[in-house]
Amino acid sequence: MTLYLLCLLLFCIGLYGVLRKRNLVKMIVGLGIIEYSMNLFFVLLGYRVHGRAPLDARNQDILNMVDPLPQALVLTSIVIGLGVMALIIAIAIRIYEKYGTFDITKIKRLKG
Amino acid sequence: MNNTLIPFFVIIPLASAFLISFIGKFAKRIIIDALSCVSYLLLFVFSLYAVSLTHGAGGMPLVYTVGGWAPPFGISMVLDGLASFMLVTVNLIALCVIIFSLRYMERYTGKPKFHTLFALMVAGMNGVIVTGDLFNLYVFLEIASLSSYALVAFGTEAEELEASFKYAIMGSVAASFIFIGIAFLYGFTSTLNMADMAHVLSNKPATWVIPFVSVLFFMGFGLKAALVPFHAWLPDAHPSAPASISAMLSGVLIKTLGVYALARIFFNVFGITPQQSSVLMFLGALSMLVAVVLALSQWDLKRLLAYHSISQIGYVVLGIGLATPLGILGGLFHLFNHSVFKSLLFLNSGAIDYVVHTRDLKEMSGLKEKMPVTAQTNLVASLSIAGIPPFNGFWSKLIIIFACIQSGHGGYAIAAVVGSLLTLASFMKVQKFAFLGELKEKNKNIREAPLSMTVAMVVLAVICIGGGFLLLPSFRFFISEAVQVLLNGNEYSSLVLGAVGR
Amino acid sequence: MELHILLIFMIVSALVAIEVKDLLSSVIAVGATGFALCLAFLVLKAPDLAITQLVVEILCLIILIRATIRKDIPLAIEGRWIFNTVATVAFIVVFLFFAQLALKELPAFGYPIMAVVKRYLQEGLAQTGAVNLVSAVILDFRAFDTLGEATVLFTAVIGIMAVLRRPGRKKER
Amino acid sequence: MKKALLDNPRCGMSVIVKTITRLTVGLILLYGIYIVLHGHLSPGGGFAGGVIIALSFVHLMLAFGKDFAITKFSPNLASYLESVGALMFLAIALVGFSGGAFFRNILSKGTPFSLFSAGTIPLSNIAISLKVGVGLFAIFLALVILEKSKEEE
Repeated sequence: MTLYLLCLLLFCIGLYGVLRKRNLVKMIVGLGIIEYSMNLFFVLLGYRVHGRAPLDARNQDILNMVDPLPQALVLTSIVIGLGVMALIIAIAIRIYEKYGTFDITKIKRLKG
Repeated sequence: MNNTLIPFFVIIPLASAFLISFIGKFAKRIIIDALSCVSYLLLFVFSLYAVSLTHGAGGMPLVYTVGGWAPPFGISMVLDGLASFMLVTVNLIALCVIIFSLRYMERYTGKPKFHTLFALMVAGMNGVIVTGDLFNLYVFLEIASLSSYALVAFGTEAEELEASFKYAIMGSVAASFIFIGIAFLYGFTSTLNMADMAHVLSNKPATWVIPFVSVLFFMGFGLKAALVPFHAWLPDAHPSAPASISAMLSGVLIKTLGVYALARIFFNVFGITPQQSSVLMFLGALSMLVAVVLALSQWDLKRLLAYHSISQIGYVVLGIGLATPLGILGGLFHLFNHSVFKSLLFLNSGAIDYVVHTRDLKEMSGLKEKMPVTAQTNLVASLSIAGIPPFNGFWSKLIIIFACIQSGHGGYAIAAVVGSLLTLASFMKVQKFAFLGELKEKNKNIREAPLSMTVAMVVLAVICIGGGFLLLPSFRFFISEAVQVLLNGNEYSSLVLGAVGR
Repeated sequence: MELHILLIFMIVSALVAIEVKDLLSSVIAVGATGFALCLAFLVLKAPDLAITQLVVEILCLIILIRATIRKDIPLAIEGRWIFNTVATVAFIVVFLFFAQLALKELPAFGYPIMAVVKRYLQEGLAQTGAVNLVSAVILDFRAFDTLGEATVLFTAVIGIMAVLRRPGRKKER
Repeated sequence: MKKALLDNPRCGMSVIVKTITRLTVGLILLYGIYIVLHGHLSPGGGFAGGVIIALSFVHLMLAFGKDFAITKFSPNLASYLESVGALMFLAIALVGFSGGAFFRNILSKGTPFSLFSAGTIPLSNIAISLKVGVGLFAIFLALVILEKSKEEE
């Protein structure tokens, strides 16, 4: 329970970084933190006490394994996160090239 | 083995994307264009066939098990009335838009990359529509979103990059809300298949999990659909994209990723509760009014259209949120109609931009005599979006208003009428400043847009005029079967799980 | 217990990453968060994820550092910080309160239901031949997700190529 | 020409880094290939292995400077190879139709714990690693070329 709440607190910190910071790099950093927390949250849901990693062995001592499905899904999610992150960094680099700054208050050309 | 058709809605655009990227460096332009057109034509034909299949199945969904693993162990794909309805909408618009883009995109460099990204976007949307698995829905949603982020920035000018950055950040936050919601549902039900999840949820009491997940999904899918408190990215992102992409984004992307996913999850997995339905109605009515007021003061043609997208999405969500047969019928019919006329309006703005090189309403006037086809199709689309009979927009708005009155929500009915009047005012402004009046001196030598662009516009305009015929009894099954799927609610689970063996 | 320590470390380093003035330090702090996450995956018995997270983190850091190096412009001082802080803290409190109510109805930590997964564990090796069950899930039971995931990466690469190309438009005639 | 580029003290990092890179980069590459091939037997798999392979090239590029890699490898070639990987994976999925379903694992499952087992899973791992490795390296290369063209302007 505490672990879940700490994990969601981490999610909120990332959200704060994305929504409140006025710098492109800080927003990207916040997005990274959001991705960490959501991945960790899903893996926490699949953990089993005294379980072992979901690998079959020739002679098994501990029989119960942790849930492999969240791990498979989070593997997908990590790679998706990498793709999104890389695209956003590329866009940010192009914006820096055009405006010469990462500061969003100086970039704002669109009204919103 | 009718259901073997289903995976091809994803395979065709994916194969087309990979192949175009593979041969894009050295093949002739014409081959790439032809490959692209043929794949969307195939998709459109397949989606029409899918409608007849679901009609023939008589309300039973068709289920395809990927890899031969029966649900809930593997991923299943579900084709029912709602899915085939959405497939027709998406692939029809995609076909028209790609024909328009053949000439329009010549202004940009890197056309093979455009074709690849476009195909990936269509693949993502088709994947979202046919999937029967919650996590798979998330993955395809990310494919469609990611390609749309890149396409918004396709011109690589400063404003486009900025809009794309904003869109990408908001879209990723939305996706993270959806992901956390899926994680909660997995922890609670220990399954990811939507049918199985609906089955578990209906047998397992929960007081706080479902409302909490609902709020997460409202935020996530609401951001994707640009409902009003979450709409800030759309008026930047949609005008900045190339016109054909704006047509795709406003026409189908926000509906597939936002409204369709929302409706599918809330109706078929959760079995909608009155609270959820009233939240949907409130968000819909709010978007409808706020966005149309904001639209009135716009002078940038594409920006004005973007605000109207938010407003019209409000109508769709209001109709679906009523959760009565008539309301859902109106909502879904308006979804189809809005796809058609909003993409037509964006294509018109693209044609004007292609010829006159401006998006500012004050810069263009009297274009009617030089660009007759654009002017006429734009008139049709404007009258449709404003809800003037006999165009298609009139019928769907009428049904939504009737449904509001029928279910005792008179206030929402008045709001819908007011929104419609303001829409009419806003489009009269477009007509007056863009097409009527004196032709500007510098525009004396312009000519009508090229043939491929006008063909796409005319096709969409014809559908706008004839759209009302879809309500005739002999064609009504196209929409009414989609309505039936949403009305079935939780029974979705027994229908899908029962259809697996067949 | 070690998970609590790791999570608190992650929260602290995330706060540092968000609040520190220098961009390069911020990126390095977020890297520390990522490596702590990698350790947390190991503690949670997810070696596949630990390896993937480690290498992905390294790649992300290299790209981010290259983007931010020599661009250490100080951040603008933000106005209305009291309002912002109060609003943020209020949001976090409300969010965590409702999350806590919802979390009570989930199975307790360490005891997942594993209704569907039981079959993966029992028959995974016999049905797919893969010893690594995570591999069996991502490449056989749920291979369609992996196709989607590969496509996401493909989209990202094509998208980056499209965004970075220049010039974006042809010259007007 | 190649030798000159490699030992040119003006591009890339110092001699110490270059020497160590020469020793380690092959090992990193081999480790990546090992992870890919043993994806169905031990932790790892196509994605992790692919990223490691990409990192070994990135390592080479960071140590020896931009010009070295750009002369050998262009982003166009990289995205070409990437679509080969993607098409390979899609083809593996489509071959499943011959066994009755999209993505059906049709090959023989073999004996567990041996390298050649688990049907199409190792093949998928190889296709994915090709796609991921080349794709991520292409991203890096594109960013470097962007910086380079900015310096030249």
